[in-house]
Amino acid sequence: SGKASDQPKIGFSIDDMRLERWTRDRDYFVAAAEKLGAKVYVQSADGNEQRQVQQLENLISRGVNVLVIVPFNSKVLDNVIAEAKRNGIKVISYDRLILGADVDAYISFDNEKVGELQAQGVLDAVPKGNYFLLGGSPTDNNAKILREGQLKVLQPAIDRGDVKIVGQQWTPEWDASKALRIVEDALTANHNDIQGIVASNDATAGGAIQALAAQQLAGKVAVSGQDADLAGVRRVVDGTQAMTVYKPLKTIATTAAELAVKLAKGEAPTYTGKMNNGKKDVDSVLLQPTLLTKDKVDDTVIKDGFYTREQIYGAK
Amino acid sequence: MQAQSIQQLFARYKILALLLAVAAIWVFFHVATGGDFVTARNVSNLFRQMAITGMLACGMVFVIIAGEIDLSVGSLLGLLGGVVAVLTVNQGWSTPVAIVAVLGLGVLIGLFNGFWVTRLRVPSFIVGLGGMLAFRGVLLGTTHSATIAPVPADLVYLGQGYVSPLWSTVLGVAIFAVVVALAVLRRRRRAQLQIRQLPWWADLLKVVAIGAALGVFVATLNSYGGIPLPVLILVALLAVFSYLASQTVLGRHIYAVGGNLEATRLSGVNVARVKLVVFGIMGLMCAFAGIVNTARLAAGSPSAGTNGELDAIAACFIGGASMRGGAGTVHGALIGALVMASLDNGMSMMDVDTYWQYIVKGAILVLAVWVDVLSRPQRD
Amino acid sequence: MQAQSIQQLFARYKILALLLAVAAIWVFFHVATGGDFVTARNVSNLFRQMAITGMLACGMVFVIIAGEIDLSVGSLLGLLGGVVAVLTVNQGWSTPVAIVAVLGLGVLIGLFNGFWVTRLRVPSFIVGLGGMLAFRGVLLGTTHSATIAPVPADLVYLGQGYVSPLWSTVLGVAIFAVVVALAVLRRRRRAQLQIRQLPWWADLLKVVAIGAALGVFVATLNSYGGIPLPVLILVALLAVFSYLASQTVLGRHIYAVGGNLEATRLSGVNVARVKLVVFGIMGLMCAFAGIVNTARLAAGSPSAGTNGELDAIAACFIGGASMRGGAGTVHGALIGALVMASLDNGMSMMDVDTYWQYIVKGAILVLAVWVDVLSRPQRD
Amino acid sequence: MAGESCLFEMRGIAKSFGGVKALDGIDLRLRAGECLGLCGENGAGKSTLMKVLSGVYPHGSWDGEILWQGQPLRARSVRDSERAGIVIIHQELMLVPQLSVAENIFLGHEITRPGGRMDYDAMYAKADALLQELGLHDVNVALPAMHYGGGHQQLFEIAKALAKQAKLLILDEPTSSLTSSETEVLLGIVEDLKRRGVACIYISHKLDEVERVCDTVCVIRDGRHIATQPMHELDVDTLITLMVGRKLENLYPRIEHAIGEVIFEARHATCLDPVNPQRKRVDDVSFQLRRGEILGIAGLVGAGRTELVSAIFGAYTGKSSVELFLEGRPLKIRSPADAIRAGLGMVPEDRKRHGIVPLLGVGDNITLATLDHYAHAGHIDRQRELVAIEAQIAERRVKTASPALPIARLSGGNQQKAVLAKMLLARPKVLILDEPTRGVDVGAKAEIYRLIFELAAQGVAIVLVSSEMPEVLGMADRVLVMGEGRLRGDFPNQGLTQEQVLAAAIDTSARAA
Ligand SMILES: Nc1ncnc2c1ncn2[C@@H]1O[C@H](COP(=O)(O)OP(=O)(O)OP(=O)(O)O)[C@@H](O)[C@H]1O
Ligand SMILES: Nc1ncnc2c1ncn2[C@@H]1O[C@H](COP(=O)(O)OP(=O)(O)OP(=O)(O)O)[C@@H](O)[C@H]1O
Ligand SMILES: [Mg+2]
Ligand SMILES: [Mg+2]
Repeated sequence: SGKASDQPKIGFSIDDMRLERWTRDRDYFVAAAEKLGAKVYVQSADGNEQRQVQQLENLISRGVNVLVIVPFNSKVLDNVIAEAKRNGIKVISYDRLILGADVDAYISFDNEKVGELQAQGVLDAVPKGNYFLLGGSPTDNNAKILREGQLKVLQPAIDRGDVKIVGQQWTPEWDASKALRIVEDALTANHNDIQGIVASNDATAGGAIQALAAQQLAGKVAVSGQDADLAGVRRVVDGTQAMTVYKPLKTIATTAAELAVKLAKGEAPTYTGKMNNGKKDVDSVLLQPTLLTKDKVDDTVIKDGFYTREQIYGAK
Repeated sequence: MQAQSIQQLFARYKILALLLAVAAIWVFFHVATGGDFVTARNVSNLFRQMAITGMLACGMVFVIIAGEIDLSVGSLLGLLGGVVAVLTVNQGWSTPVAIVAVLGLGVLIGLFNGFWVTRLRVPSFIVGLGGMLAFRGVLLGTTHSATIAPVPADLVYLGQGYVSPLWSTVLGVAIFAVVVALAVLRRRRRAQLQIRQLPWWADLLKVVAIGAALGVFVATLNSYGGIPLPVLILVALLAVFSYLASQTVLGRHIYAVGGNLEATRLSGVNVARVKLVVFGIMGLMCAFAGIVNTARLAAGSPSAGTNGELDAIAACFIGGASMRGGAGTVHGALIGALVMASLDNGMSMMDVDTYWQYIVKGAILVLAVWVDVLSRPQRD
Repeated sequence: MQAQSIQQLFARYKILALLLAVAAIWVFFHVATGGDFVTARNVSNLFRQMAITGMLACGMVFVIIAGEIDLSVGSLLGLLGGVVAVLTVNQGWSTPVAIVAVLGLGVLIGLFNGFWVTRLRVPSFIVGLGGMLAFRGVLLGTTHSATIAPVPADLVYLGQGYVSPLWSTVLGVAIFAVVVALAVLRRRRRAQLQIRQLPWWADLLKVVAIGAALGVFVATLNSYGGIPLPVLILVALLAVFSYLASQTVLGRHIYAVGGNLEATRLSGVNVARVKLVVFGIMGLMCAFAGIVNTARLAAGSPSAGTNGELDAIAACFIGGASMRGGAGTVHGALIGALVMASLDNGMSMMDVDTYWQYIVKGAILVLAVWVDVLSRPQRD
Repeated sequence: MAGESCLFEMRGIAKSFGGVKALDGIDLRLRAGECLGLCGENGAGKSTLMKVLSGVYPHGSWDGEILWQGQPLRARSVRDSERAGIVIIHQELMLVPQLSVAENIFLGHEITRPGGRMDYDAMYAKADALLQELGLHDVNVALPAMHYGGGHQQLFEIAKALAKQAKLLILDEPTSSLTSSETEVLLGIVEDLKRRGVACIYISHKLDEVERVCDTVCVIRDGRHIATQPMHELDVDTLITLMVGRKLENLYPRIEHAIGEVIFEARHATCLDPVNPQRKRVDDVSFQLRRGEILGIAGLVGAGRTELVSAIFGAYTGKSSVELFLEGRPLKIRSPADAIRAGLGMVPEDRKRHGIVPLLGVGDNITLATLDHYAHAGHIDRQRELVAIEAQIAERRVKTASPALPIARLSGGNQQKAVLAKMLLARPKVLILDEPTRGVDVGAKAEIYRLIFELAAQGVAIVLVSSEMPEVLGMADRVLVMGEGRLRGDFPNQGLTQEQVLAAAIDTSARAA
């Protein structure tokens, strides 16, 4: 319809807004898009692919012009995207590449890259030793992608014999309590002989660090993370967590909003490259995630206004 | 006086209170979404979205009527959906063969569950809980936790296709004809056997009401492409299962087993077999739901069906089934599924925050059942 | 003959079959992990890990005995754990004040649940399901989906601290003294009233067995730092709740309500109040579990307690509670929780693949209950 | 007469259930120390009236008023009326199976020590004493109530009522599962209570009991008051006429029936206690049954009669063994389904637990055992089924508003008729009736008796287990007497007296050939 160009309607489907990170994406995205005169409908699939499909159907039936999708499972959206296309809706794949579907654009921090950074962070802290791989939810596709990235970096070290994987587990629901239990058991089984824990996000890292703390090992064992949760960043500052992965969410969200509005208005956005999703080469904007260690906190999260100094160092 | 006769009406047609609750929910969402809710397109969506929970609920309501519960259905749905994907994608089986195999597998697994409950006397709650874990484990093992895609187009059609408006109309007319024929036959037979009958206008009213509902249903769906295939399957299941529940020996026995197991056994009914069959049916329904789910997603996913059991059970309870067994109806369970789907659909259309969705859905669930409870006589 | 008397022994002391199952599981894991399982350190871990499920199970077993169920406990645990984190971290309350407030809040929410079930007659399954959604929603809303950390050290101590070996020993001796005193008192009282007694050696054997178990328990934990605080809390709850269940009017009324609601009502018992209290206790236990969980994680996490209700319910059923109400024990539920924790602990120590863990856990759950069922008389 | 000596008065009590009037303006009054007999057919409204009086139906759910010692009584729960001093023994057993006998007796009125603690020692002692008073000497009050059979449980109910300090004791068919000796004890207790100034309302279909203990009799029919008269102005026959509305000629309308050859035989029936397998509930019992014969089985409560017949029917819950022969062929019966298929039928003793499916309609209950007769390939011909149901309802005179009404809503006696109808539809060759007239009114009883004779005349062999001695003697062609699980006597019923049967039941040495 003619009005679309003045006030485009954007549907933003997020895989799981029960996680802090995505509430931030939403806030930045909505702010940027509304500034550009668009109206945004936000949906959270709460980690359930069936729900995400249904919500996308609902968005289509409400007549959006662009769909921005954070897929929970990248392989199951073929049908619904085909339906969107039939309705002339542009589709942007956000943060994770939707596979096997006719996607118009892709904007992301590469998840595999995140996994690589996690492994690298732990390797930097303890180049040799016994590692434990603490994965995410076993039914979550992204947990697998992260693990692939981690192994890409670790494999050479393993082959050299510097690193030995003494255990690998997945954490149902990314639940910190379960992560705590798993690491407790791993420490028992290995008689505390673990030097590095490659955890896939900050929530599970928090659980792992509590298990270490009970053995007076917090700070001595390198633990990775992801998302730069406030709790995670504080642990990095305290030295109990070796690193987290900081993704400048404001950048990705704002860029995505601009991209969406441009697509809606039929303008040609600028891309940085192309990615093959199994169906076609998708125009892509790829942003770099940052490995966040203790010494980089001031230059990144505080500088970007992601957190205030008081939030991280306390109100002293 | 007035109030009493209204309450009597509700007590007689229990489904009325529930339909009222659905109507209230729909009106609310229609207003809240600024008129986007009750549109042909969204109604079509809504029914398609309720299909999977509805299929599970069809089986679950029998399980609950028989006084048991099955928590494994979510995982079993996932497993069977995964198997159909593996068979068609990785093993290259043709879709119809794979579907038949999975339906058979579903029945077998259901019977296996039932075997533990009836022969080995393990409480169904535990068998279900064990199955919930074990089936998910088998699924993760067989798919190596990976999503299996893309499945063949003819399988996808099962989830996404429509019956063309023309055929939909034909179907609607045919169903109406059957309803009319049955009503006439029943009246004639009763007259023959000299059994008391309802006055003719009551029967007429019933037929007209069914016809009107059918007409609106088909017309609405036709204005958006026709009847979606999953919805057609669901309607067929509703017909079959309603018939099973009310017109067959098996159905009657299921109610009796749930109402008083001992008395039923003493009446010469093989209660273990009845329960076994019920679990077998549940397995079959999981297979249906799993196949349709895989078709909808065009992929077999390792997390498919998570928490599906809760939705199905909730649907049954909303639809008037009793935790103590012996009571419940198939159409009630389906309306329950409709309530659940309406809540999800409406809330997601309202664009409210996730946490609000949780709160509102929880609250409305309880309120809807409360309305139903209110309409029942004081104590039963 | 021989076989029969063994069956009688099991029928009389139902807990024996369960303890045997636990022993079998432990032996298996001990061998499978090459001797790492039954070590002081891991046993200490194990008990600490079972504490949270155990606390929930303590409350849940009463709910189940009363013939109801509560699915909201996982979310409620998360909510209350989140609230204690928010209060101490964001609002700067002192830990004791925050704990008291959260315990009070837990009771209130539990009573609120109970109100829906008893006064408004909504089935507890639905109330629980609604609560499961709504409480999680409130948690996500209050924490803005963020993990709240770090919580104060004194709160963390509650989850990670130990009672020093010296005090542990003192405590163990004190408990033993109480047991002995009670046994002597009972014998004296019965002699006075001229009621039939067990032979003195039977009582002696009982006391000695309890003493030995207590000794091994304390000695093992002492060789790894002492009794962990959560375990101490759990033991205290076990004592209080066992007393409540078997020695108080309230406890017996809970069994009566679940066994035959109508008869209990007609005996002049205020059945609604009994159920209300049971839900209140359940809320209190959620508060305990939530606080300890937050203390263990040193953080309030928005996903805390997900699926916690299933573990708690499974523990109760493993421990011999009946779906129909009226039967179950607190110590049974705790041993059930121990079974669940042992499975998780052992398999994660064995570092087996996730999907195997799911399968084995599901299978052992069913098998453990089956062993228990086998040991019971033919039909009940 | 009204004055201060009047303990309570009910005026114009009316109650309806969803449009059906169960009570329609009943008046009742009672003095302290008086015993009122409440009589009426099944479904007359006796239990409903008593539930109104005892607060089961709270004030406001019925019309009319109750004056208690001159003050209006507005009980909102059982507790309120108990506080006033009204205690009721319900017609249906109201025990919590999992709780111990003592806990059941004191449920709601526990003896406590400070802090809400149960004083078990005191309760056990007192429960023991109460049961001794009722003539029960071998009960372990610490065991769950479900370990004891129907008769025992009825006595527990009575003990439960006696444990409360009643000013008015309502007994709703207290003796329906008691034997005559236990009934004796109970009637003695009622008389004793009267002397102590306790008022009683006594409901029973056994009119001789009513005649013995009641001072006044009130008859109701279809929820309406028919007559209230002093007992001494009445006799049992007039009472029956008042109740039934017509004259009842003969309670046992004997129809001559030919007794044929032996068609059924049970050999070496043995049942083990499910909890304590050392104990035998039935110990090597054998008997034969002839075509058209009515075999009575008599015995005291706990004699093991119910166990014997349920073992034969494949329904015993513990371990049991028995060799069965029907028409000379050995039978293999592993479940009630086998039994029914073979041509056996049983009407169980415990109607609520084993007889009815409460939520199902009356009609569905009646056809539950024979659904296959009305079905082709699993499809029920509902019309044909309905015809059969209507016929049974009419023949058995089941008083129900509709065949679709849930059977739980029927009065006790009418439920019993429906259960009987269910088994009759199966057309058994051997029909086992375990206490078939429990809670059935005299008129209906006579009908059931006539039916039994008719069936016998058609050649059906009938086993009649009954605790009512007159019933056994009035009906049976032959009487087996059981005691402590063993067969203690086998008498042809010619000139047999109650004393002979009782002596055999109690005395171990009296063993007939
Ligand atoms: N809860 C109920 N709902 C509907 N009808 C009921 C209910 N309770 C009783 N009735 C009806 O009320 C009438 C009176 O029943 P009631 O139990 O008082 O009879 P009764 O005189 O005690 O008979 P019986 O001698 O068989 O015990 C019956 O017709 C019965 O069907
Ligand atoms: N489920 C059970 N578990 C243990 N003991 C039982 C059980 N049922 C009945 N009994 C016991 O078995 C004995 C016989 O039971 P019951 O009273 O039913 O026998 P009966 O001869 O049929 O007497 P009645 O006249 O009551 O029918 C009694 O001592 C009773 O306590
Ligand atoms: Mg009655
Ligand atoms: Mg008997």
